[in-house]
Amino acid sequence: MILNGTFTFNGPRAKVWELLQDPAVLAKALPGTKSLTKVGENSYEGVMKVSVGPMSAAEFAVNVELKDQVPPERFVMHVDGKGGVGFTKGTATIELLEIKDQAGPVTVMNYSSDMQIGGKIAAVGQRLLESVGKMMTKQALDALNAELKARL
Amino acid sequence: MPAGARYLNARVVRNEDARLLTGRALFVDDVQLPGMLHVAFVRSEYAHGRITSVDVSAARQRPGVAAVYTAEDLGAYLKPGPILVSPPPIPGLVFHPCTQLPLAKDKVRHVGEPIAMIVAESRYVAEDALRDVSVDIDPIDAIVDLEKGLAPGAPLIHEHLQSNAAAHVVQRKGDYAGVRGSADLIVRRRFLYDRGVSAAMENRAVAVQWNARAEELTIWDTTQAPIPIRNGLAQMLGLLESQVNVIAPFVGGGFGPKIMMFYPEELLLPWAAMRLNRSLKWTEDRQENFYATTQERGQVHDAEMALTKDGRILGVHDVFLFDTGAYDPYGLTIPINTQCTLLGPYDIPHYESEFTAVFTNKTIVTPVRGAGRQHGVFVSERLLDLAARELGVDRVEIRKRNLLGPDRFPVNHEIMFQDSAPLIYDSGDYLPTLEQAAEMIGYDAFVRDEQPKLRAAGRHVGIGVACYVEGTGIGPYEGARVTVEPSGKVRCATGVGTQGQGHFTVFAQLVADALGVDVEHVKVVTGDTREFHWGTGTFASRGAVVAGSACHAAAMAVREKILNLASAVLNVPKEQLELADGRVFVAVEPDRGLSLGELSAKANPLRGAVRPGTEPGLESTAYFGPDRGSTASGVHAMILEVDAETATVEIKRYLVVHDCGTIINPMLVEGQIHGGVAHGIGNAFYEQLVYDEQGQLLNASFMDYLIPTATDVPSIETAHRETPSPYNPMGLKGVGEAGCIPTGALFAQAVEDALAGSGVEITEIPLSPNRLFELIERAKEGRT
Amino acid sequence: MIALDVSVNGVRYSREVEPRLLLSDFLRLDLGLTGTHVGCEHGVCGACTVLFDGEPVRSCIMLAVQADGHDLRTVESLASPTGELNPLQTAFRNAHGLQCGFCTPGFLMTLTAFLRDNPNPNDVEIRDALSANLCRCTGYHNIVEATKLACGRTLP
Amino acid sequence: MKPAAFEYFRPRSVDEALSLLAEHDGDAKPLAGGQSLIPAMNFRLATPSVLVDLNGIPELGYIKDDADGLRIGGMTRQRQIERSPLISSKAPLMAETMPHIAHVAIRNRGTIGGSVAHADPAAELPALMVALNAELEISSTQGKRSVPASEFFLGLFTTAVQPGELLTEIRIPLAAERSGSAFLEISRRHGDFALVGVVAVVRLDAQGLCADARIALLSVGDRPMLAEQAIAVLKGQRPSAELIRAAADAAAGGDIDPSSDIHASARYRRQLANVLTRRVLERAFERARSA
Repeated sequence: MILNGTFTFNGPRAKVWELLQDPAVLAKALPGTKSLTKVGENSYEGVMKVSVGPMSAAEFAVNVELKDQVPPERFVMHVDGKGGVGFTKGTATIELLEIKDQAGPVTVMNYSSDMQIGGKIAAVGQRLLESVGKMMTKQALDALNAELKARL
Repeated sequence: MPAGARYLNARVVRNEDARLLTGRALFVDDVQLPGMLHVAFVRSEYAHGRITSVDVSAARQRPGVAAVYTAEDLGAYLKPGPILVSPPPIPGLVFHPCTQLPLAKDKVRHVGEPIAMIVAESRYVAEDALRDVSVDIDPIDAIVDLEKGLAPGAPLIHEHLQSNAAAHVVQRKGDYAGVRGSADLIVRRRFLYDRGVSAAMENRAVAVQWNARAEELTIWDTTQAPIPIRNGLAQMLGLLESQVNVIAPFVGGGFGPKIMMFYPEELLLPWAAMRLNRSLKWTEDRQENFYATTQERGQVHDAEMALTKDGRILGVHDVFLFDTGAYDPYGLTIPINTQCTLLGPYDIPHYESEFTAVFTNKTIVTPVRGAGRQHGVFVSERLLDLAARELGVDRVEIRKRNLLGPDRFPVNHEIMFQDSAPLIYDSGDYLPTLEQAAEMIGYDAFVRDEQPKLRAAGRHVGIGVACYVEGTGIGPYEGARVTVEPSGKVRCATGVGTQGQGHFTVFAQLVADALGVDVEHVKVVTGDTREFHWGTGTFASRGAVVAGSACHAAAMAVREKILNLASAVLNVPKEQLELADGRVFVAVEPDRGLSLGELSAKANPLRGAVRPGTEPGLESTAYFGPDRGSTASGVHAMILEVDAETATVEIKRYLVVHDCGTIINPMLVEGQIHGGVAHGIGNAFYEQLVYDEQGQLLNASFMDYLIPTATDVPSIETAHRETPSPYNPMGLKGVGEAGCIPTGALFAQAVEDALAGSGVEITEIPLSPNRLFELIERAKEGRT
Repeated sequence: MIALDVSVNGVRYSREVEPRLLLSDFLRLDLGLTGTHVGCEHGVCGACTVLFDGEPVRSCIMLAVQADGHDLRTVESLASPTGELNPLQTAFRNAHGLQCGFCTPGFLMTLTAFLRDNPNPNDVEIRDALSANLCRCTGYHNIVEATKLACGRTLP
Repeated sequence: MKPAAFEYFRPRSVDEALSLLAEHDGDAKPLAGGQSLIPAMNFRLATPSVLVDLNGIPELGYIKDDADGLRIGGMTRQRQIERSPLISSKAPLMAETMPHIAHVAIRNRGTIGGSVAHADPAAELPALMVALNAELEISSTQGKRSVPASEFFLGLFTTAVQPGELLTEIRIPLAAERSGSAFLEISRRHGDFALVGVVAVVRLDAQGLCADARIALLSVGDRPMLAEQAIAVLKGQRPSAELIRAAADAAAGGDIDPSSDIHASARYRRQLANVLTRRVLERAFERARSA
């Protein structure tokens, strides 16, 4: 599943970068995260529970690794998740661009992710997968934006 | 058939229906035995990968779980399954046999491959325990696309091989390269045909009872071929064949994937039942069916046809890839069918066909109704349509110009068929069949008058006519035992199981006619190795032809015994006797005779001796083995309308003119055709297994894999023609697969015709509204 | 375990079942009424269709406990006690409306309710009603014919 | 395909059901018709620990009318609505839509409240609620509140119904004079989830101008989509072929956010949305004119 998009944060790029490197923030922002622990310099382990309507069984043990970091411009996130209803594996590339607005600096994020989904969710969840992907992305970005506002 | 046969070619209602209509018929999942345990399988979530660990300890601890087995636990029983059908002796043929272990050991090669077996007190608990098993797999890039699979450096599915090629075969007739240069027109295209599932309404099931006292194993199995399963299992389990009974009771649809596959579940349940000394049952659920039951239809053809300017075919050249899935237990039956069926009813003097079978990380491929034949028909019919358009010749006319005439039979095509015999058409009468179909659909008037009016009104209505020839009724042989019992009722036992074809009726018709009894008084027993254990099974449109001929032969032998004995009892030369209404009597003196029941009692005397050279009872066993298959043929025609805005399609009319030689029961023949057409419509427009790049199947349910319903399949008009086969005494030919063979080609032709002028060209099956929309859009872009 | 008191084909049964037991499994395993078949267990194929208080439902997507206090009819109820086929069953036989017969019980139960509510349906209505059930053998043609036959129309 | 184990309750009243839901605080899942939930449980995609079965609550199954419109109990079966003479006379659009929902055997169990609260973006009833401007009554142990359909659907399978709450009543306003409505969908097979569906209600004023319109689309976003731009195109204008085309273009453009799946690309869905919106509006205006 490929999801690409753009999102605008109302804040400077350095702040946005800082947020994206903070496991506590990521734990809040990634939908359904029950725990996320830093286990290496750029790697995290945790548990995510993805609940979509009645589909309540999707709990995944996840590994997240941040790579190819060029602060504060871009990084690549590798995600590897495994659970009772299947697995997910893939990467998301995140690029940040600062634009000076009259009201102050805004940060434009370009993201492109390619997630491989396997097992039962791939087999019977097709009709909804892209919508779920979009929904989770939106939830994550809204949460990050809210966190940014709180910090500014 | 003796004079006065009243059941041959009669619309006899079925003997088996009463049981099926009242819920009394036994299917495998209905088997319930005391203390029975239930089985579920841990299956791979990955299409390709190395198994690094399998931990079943938690599952073993779960209350209600009786046993958990992995590959490690199978010991010497862990062996790759058998090769089911050896490739025919074609010069230069390369074939790499690779079959599956019952439980994956080091590597998984498709999603759904079984890794561990759980035995528990109920299927509910067994499924609970699936979640307890932890499997670690190190994924390897999956081979999904056939061409990528053959590219240098592609990951190897079977690492002992040099590439992912499973086989390579070239078959030739004449000299295509030599004739190509003299052609006025060469049409060349790439054609695609994608995968589907057989989707029998009944999933597979295996129930096993091990009787330790009698040392006897009874297996109820949803198989199309119980005898080979019995023989194979006996050998693998170290038992005598006579210690193993395999029963295929009522089977809820076969369509190919229930042939003698020696599926992992078929191998493992008997083994575990003996080990645990418990009765076991596994019933596949629908989701498992999408991974664990074999599939078919993925092929890519690069084909060309060379023609003269008046539309005569000089030759065809076809190079294709065949997706065999993760293993190739069924040999090369499918692609060889494709090669042989491409020739159709046409005179194609020069033909060269080359294929490569490719291993992929998808479910194993074995024949599914049609078994590669539709691909050949798709390629040749589409090439003819394209040629007709290029040459400005009518589509029916170009076919007429190329049909083999009735004086050409037997036609030797000089290539090898799937049954290891040369491809020879035994008989056929193609032109009248085509003319009848064109006449029934009103082809000329539609094209001349109606279609222009509809087009002027902005409607996109198209017509299609497609031909095919189908090799059916192959050997090796089948047998039957016919017995007249003292009640006067007749029992007919044969080895070929039934999956809905009507064996209990058509075999009864043949026996009833031979013996002059009522068809309801003939009780047919099939698919039970305790009753009959010589033969192979129900596949390749061979049941009626081969087993039917054996039933007929056995019944005729019993007839002979009846006449001999009655002649002695009545003291009348047997030439003067007749059989009718369950009696044997003097033809000119009908009151003088006796019932077959009475005669049967006399044939089994309580006093006196059985004379030398005779046998007790009115019973005979006979076998029939044809030298080669008989060739059925037919023409399908349809009219459909495309809503070009929404890319949806409505079938307006569909008709079939079919020639399967002598017809035993037209009602049942029509039923086979209707079902085949519906399956073909499914393949053409609804059914497609969608795999992603990593070999994940994205539509493993009936929500997303679309079997056509009653609103998607039209009423189907049928007409019969009968050109008897010289290869069996009654002139029979097979019909089980015919309905689905030309449907894709026909659908493509009619859709293209409906959209004529738009630039849409259909070279792939299945279509869908979404795909058709893309093709329409692409054609628009191409025009601007 | 939960107590369950249900009438099936006119016979009352009292059983204790696990809440998760599917109604289809209850009929087949607990009551031995194996005429109700299971083809998909996600409510699409219709093979498991039974009448629940007279109306067709998919028994594979209902819990057995939900049948408590209700009246069920299965395919086993259609023929007479002496095994004589009812007019719908007879029509299926005469029109060759079944082949492997696995889906047939579901079709019969769907049609039993349909023809009761609509004794003279046209072809479109018949096909609409039948579209709730999947059949892989017949191509539906003869099921449509059987339905017409059952409502007194003659075969072509 | 057997469900995982769960604890099961069968309350006999709404109050009892609400108390059970409150007691199990988020772990309990209400079971209405079960025609989506139980398949998901059979696949073990849904593994609720507690099920509160609403099927033993007779007080939730009713269709009534009063001066403001129709009141339908949350547990009213879809089939009952389809067959109700009251519905055919007072809410013909509902009667027209019901047969498109799956099949009879599913509608015999499926409930209106279950489908609306499930909020599958491809389902017919949520879009119908939006087009009809229904009011949805939500109950909890704290009392009742009413939410208009346009604010009820919050996202994919997400509604204003919070854990512990139940959708207890659906209120459908009476159809206005000189109004017309229509429903159309395209699905792969009869009874399947639609690739795209469109439901529209339009009202003409005395001069024959479009006084009001509500168009909702299904299967083209994360929820039933109200086609606001298309509605704006229509309002105050005289319905004509060109106007309808413009509205359809608007609906298929900015009003929707379709996803791609194995059955239909987002692009194809936009095409269908356009064609169906046009056809639905033609039909609805035609009906309004002859009303």
